[in-house]
Amino acid sequence: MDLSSADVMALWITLKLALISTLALLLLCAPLAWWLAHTACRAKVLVEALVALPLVLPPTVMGFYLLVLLGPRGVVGGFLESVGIGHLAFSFTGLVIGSMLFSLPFVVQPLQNAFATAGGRVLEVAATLKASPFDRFVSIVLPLSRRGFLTAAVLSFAHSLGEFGMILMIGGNIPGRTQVASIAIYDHVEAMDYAAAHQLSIILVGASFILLLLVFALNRRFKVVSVV
Amino acid sequence: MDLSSADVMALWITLKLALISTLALLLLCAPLAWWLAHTACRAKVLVEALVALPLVLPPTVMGFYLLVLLGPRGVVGGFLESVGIGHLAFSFTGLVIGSMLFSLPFVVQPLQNAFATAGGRVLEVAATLKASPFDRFVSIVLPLSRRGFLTAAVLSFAHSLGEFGMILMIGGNIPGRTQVASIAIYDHVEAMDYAAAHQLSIILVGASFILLLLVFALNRRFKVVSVV
Amino acid sequence: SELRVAVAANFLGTLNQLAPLYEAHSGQTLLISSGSTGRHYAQIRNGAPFDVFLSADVERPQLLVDEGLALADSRFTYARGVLVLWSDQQDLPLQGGEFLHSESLQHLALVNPRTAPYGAAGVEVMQQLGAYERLQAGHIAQAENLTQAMQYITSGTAQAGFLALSQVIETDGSIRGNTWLPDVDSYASLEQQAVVLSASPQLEAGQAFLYWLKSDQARAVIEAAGYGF
Amino acid sequence: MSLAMSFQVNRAEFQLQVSLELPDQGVTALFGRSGSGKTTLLRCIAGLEQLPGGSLSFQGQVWQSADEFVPVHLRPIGYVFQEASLFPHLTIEQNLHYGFKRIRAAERRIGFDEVVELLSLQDYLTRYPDQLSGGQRQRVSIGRALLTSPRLLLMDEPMASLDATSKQEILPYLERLTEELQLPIIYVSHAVDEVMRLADYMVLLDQGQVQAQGPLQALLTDHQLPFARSEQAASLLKAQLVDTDAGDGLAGLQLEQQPLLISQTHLSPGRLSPITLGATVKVTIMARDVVLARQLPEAISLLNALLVRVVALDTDLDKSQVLVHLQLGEQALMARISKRSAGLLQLQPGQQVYALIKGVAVNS
Amino acid sequence: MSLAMSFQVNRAEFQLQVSLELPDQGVTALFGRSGSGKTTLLRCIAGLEQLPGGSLSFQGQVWQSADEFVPVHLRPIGYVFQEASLFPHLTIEQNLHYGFKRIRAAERRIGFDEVVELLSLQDYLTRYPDQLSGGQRQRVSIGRALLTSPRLLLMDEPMASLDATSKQEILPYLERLTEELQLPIIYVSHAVDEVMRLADYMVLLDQGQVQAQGPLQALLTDHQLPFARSEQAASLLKAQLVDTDAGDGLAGLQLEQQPLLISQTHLSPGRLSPITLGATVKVTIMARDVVLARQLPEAISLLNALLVRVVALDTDLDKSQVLVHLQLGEQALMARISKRSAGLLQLQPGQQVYALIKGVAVNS
Ligand SMILES: Nc1ncnc2c1ncn2[C@@H]1O[C@H](COP(=O)(O)OP(=O)(O)OP(=O)(O)O)[C@@H](O)[C@H]1O
Ligand SMILES: Nc1ncnc2c1ncn2[C@@H]1O[C@H](COP(=O)(O)OP(=O)(O)OP(=O)(O)O)[C@@H](O)[C@H]1O
Ligand code: MOO
Ligand SMILES: [Mg+2]
Ligand SMILES: [Mg+2]
Repeated sequence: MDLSSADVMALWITLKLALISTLALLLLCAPLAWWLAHTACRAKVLVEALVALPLVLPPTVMGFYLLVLLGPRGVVGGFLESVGIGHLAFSFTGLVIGSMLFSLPFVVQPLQNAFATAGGRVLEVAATLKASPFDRFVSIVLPLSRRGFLTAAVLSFAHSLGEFGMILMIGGNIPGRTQVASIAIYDHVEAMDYAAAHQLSIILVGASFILLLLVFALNRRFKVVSVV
Repeated sequence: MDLSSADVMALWITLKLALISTLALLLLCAPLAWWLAHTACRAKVLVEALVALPLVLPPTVMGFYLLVLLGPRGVVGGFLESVGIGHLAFSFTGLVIGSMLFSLPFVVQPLQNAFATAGGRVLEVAATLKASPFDRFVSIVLPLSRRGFLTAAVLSFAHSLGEFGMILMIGGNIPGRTQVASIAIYDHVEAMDYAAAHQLSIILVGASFILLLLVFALNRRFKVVSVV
Repeated sequence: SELRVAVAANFLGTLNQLAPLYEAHSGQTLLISSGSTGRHYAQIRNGAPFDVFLSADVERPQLLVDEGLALADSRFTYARGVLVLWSDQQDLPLQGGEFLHSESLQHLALVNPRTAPYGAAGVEVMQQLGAYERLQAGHIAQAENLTQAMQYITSGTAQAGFLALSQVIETDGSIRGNTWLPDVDSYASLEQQAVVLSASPQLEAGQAFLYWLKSDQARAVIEAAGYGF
Repeated sequence: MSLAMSFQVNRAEFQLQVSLELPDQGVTALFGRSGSGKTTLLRCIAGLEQLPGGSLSFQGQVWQSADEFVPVHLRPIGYVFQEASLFPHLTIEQNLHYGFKRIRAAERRIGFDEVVELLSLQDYLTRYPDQLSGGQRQRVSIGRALLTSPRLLLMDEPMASLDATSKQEILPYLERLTEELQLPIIYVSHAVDEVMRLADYMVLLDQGQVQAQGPLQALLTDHQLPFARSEQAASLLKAQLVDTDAGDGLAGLQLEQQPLLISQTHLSPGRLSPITLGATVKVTIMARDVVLARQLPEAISLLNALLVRVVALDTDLDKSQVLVHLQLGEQALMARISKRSAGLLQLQPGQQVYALIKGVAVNS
Repeated sequence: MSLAMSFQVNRAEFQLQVSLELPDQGVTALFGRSGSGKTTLLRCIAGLEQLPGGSLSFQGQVWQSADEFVPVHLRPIGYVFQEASLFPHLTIEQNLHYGFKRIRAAERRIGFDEVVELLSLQDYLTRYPDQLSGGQRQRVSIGRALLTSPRLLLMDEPMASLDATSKQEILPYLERLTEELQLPIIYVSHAVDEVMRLADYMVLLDQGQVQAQGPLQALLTDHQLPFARSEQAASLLKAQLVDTDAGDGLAGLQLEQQPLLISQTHLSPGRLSPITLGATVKVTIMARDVVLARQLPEAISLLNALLVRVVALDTDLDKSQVLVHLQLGEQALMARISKRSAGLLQLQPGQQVYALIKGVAVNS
């Protein structure tokens, strides 16, 4: 195998992007999902619908709107530029934001479902056993929601690997900076270098498959639990 | 609003595609998810990893491989052609298959999670109350898995609306037949007809938002249940 | 130092051949971002960090110049595309566009004429042959770019399609498959223009690269790749 | 005898190995310490544990054998689980209806309204399970099982969280069901009084093995078994009803040719029709309620005095007590008295003594 | 008296309205029919129902008032839930450890190994909750609550699915805890014998209202309340230990200047140190175990005879029975005898009679 250094770089950026955005999403969405799972607030329905919306538009179009927003002339990008941080388009940070926005529903929904069933009596028991709310979340809710987190992580991670429409738009396909593996494959195909495209595809799919296998196999070793 | 007739047609095809593939996925994946949720078979891990794979490759690349497979020269398409059914590329059926494949993980994983928690004691109780296995599934598992089905349906539906990379490849973007709204919007953006792009985006997003709102609001009216 | 080049997808393969030559010539490496011209245009308007833009058409570079985003005097035609009707099935009667009237034509691959000049050119040719009316009703598979159009054909799903000569020409100059080259005057010129972007911090380097593209060394490569001027 | 079974269950640190033939009528009590395998056995009978090597037939029908296994939902059983396990997504009414509507109308032998009323569930029908108290949930789960009109009822500690009054309302109904519908019940309970009241037959499990089985009467008085040795020791006797109204709210029985007075209210609680004259009545006499005397005392509030013969003295119960096995005609009676009294009375096997029993201590 | 509370809970068809001051030592029994609000009250005390208008203070500390609410996890309580509710994802050992490790070592007054041994959980430590029997799960949940070394223990029918032997092992331990650690317990139970054995104080709930409250002794003999009228009616008396070994495994008590013999094994089951001479002993005498006689019978297996005075006769219990209220020095004793006997004995208020009690019927 003789991967070009650009391809290696692209794989590395892809991995970094998928890991960072998945972790950030899990952290950020857990409180949101918890709120959605337990609130009686009427606005909940609105938020639930909003969360699913990023999926509805074609990625490139979503990417286009994001680009307009995060770029130097956009509301967000312009503001950041004016305070000296710099706009977010064509940067890795911009990629992470785009990727997170796009994977939002894959994380919020499974977590919300898991939290909805992991609550109840056992949480009350834990409180009587001196566990503070945060402690309860960590010691009871998290382990009982393991499958939800797994699903959220797998969907978000895999989607971050494969998605390229939006990333292409706000990242700009800059080798070494924002060119991810999916775009590199696409480029090889465009350049009719099918051999390179197949090779990179196989590496991406193969590595993902092994990673997923490991994750699911590890999950199997945990106790399958249903709250009786 | 003066949508072109092509756009109206595209919206209609999009809706049909999303509905049909979501329904078909829910029906087909329920048994698979059930098996995954309850089997002790070691191959389970393999299947779980495989199910997540369609997400890993860029949609256009996946679409290309699928096109090769389902087209007249492909193994599947060729076989279907030889038995007189005709190959599947550039047909609505092909779109449905592609869309389903691509949304597979969004349906299997939430259902599997729901089934894993909806089983247990209550199913045994139902059996002693004369419910056959199928009856138990319908009267106990389905209602207790409602949230899982909702998530599966919402993610799959929304994703079918927005995805276009794969659909383009295996559908051929034939106006009136396989041209969906997401491709139409993309075309407007590429053609710099931003007004038309905005209009169609707003319609797609607005309609989806209202639909999602309705779905979530309806869901709220059900009893929230955790198996105590 | 690196020169950041945004290039139309159809020219990516050619540019990949040119890059090492230019590096040898100037010591400068090219950082190549390929993609659709429409997308590049949108990105450049929103702050994309490119120095040079090799477009697939005349319109976008002109627009960028008009908007002050590109240097007016840098704009020039670096290549002129050649349209082919192509199939990998040798037995199809492509010559003279005969096959376009055939009842056995199920699907014809074409890039989206609204967004891609090759698509518009293909439509022109079909109209002149009086075949467009019939084909438009469900026989045209629209790809978003030339590569996808070719994939439609190579997968056997579309029997033939309008492509760029650059896609089917071999390195030795021979043409792969079954080809018909419509008269270049029968469709609007497929000029592809390049500009230096005004936001670039290295305007001279950009201009130097575009200047090099006009050199015989570069032109030989571009011509061998199936483009005219 | 036609509930025949043989099961073997192997768990990490527990083996159930049971081979039994149980009567297919009346109530069979399943007794045993926590963890002895009672629930496991019930699950086997219900078909919830599908394990090789087991066999089960009920009234001539094979439910499980080497090559047959009738699935749970096709067995005409009712099962009251140890935890109420109501369907959380259904209202109480829907929970109760769940099994009821899955039975053909022609096969319904137990009416919906009847069950609802008996279990006092009228007020909760529209609620969801999480809006009920523990005891209320348990009542629903009893009702739900009954409403499938089963031909065999399996009950796993069905009354554990019910108060005495609720029990007093439900137990007679169960008694009536066994009798009127010929519905056999296998009943797991830790409450000896419940078992003594309801059961005709008993199986004693210990660490997954059948330690003893037989008619309740025989097991309760068997001094190899823990019952006779416990403070709850009791004798079960059969007597004939000879006088439905002997005055003062009493009824007269004839027990082995000797008169026995019991309270009329104990005679037929919950029964639809009163017991007719001459019928056989089951009488439970707790060993600790029997006082022994060498001669008939006078002016004492002990209504019944039965002349009995001492059979044996069990002295190794406890430092201070003895269990005296007595013969009353053909039947056996036990008295649990202090060692001191036994000494004072100089009790000897073969000796004739009076067994004094408080009228109120007689249970039927 | 320093567990003071006042709560009001409004549910669809149920109101709890309670204002109580309970002792902060010993065992307080919470008694009442299914659905009377026992669990709801315990939840209020634990802080699991956060409702306006309530107030609660324990040993001078305010846990709930108009402007204060100590959250559940900061209250030094232990709560045994009506359903075992173990953490399904933790092993038994981890379940037990859950609360234990959240307590500072210096505050641990109850040891891990001690609890494991007492509840016989050694063999299950590595198992998961779904691999235990119902009774085993309940024992774990008792242990889990104890291991937080609470200063107030709330127990909701903790023994409902335990067999008599297990109960006999656990009850004395609870008794010991209340005494040695000064740990007050609020104990919900339907089992009268458990309550009589454990409780010092009793609250009787009826449809969300306190129907009665007071020392157990007073409530058990109050003929306005259902206890005295039930078959479980019992009197609670205080006596002094005067002879730890009176021969034949008996111990001698002095009850209002009269001798009373009880079995030594009843004297201090489970207590670490035997009761010392002269100590006060709590004695439960069930009304149905008391026989009345006008003169002392001879050659009879009734060990104890107490001279008592008839106070009143309750005749409206039942067609055939009467409850005789007796005075024994300063204390009250009840006898449940047949109407027939009462007539034969011509019992009258003021009359002196002998209350004959079987030695074995005395519980301490
Ligand atoms: N969420 C709820 N909504 C409406 N009513 C409820 C709810 N929870 C409990 N109740 C009612 O409140 C009353 C008191 O319930 P509680 O659980 O306190 O009873 P309990 O005395 O513990 O009974 P048990 O002995 O059966 O456990 C019951 O009548 C019950 O039906
Ligand atoms: N899944 C399991 N894995 C291993 N051991 C188990 C499992 N389920 C039950 N056991 C063990 O099997 C034995 C019998 O359990 P079972 O539930 O039949 O007891 P039981 O007699 O019903 O007790 P209880 O009166 O406490 O309900 C127990 O010792 C228990 O620990
Ligand atoms: O969903 Mo995409 O735009 O085909 O990556
Ligand atoms: Mg059990
Ligand atoms: Mg309760």
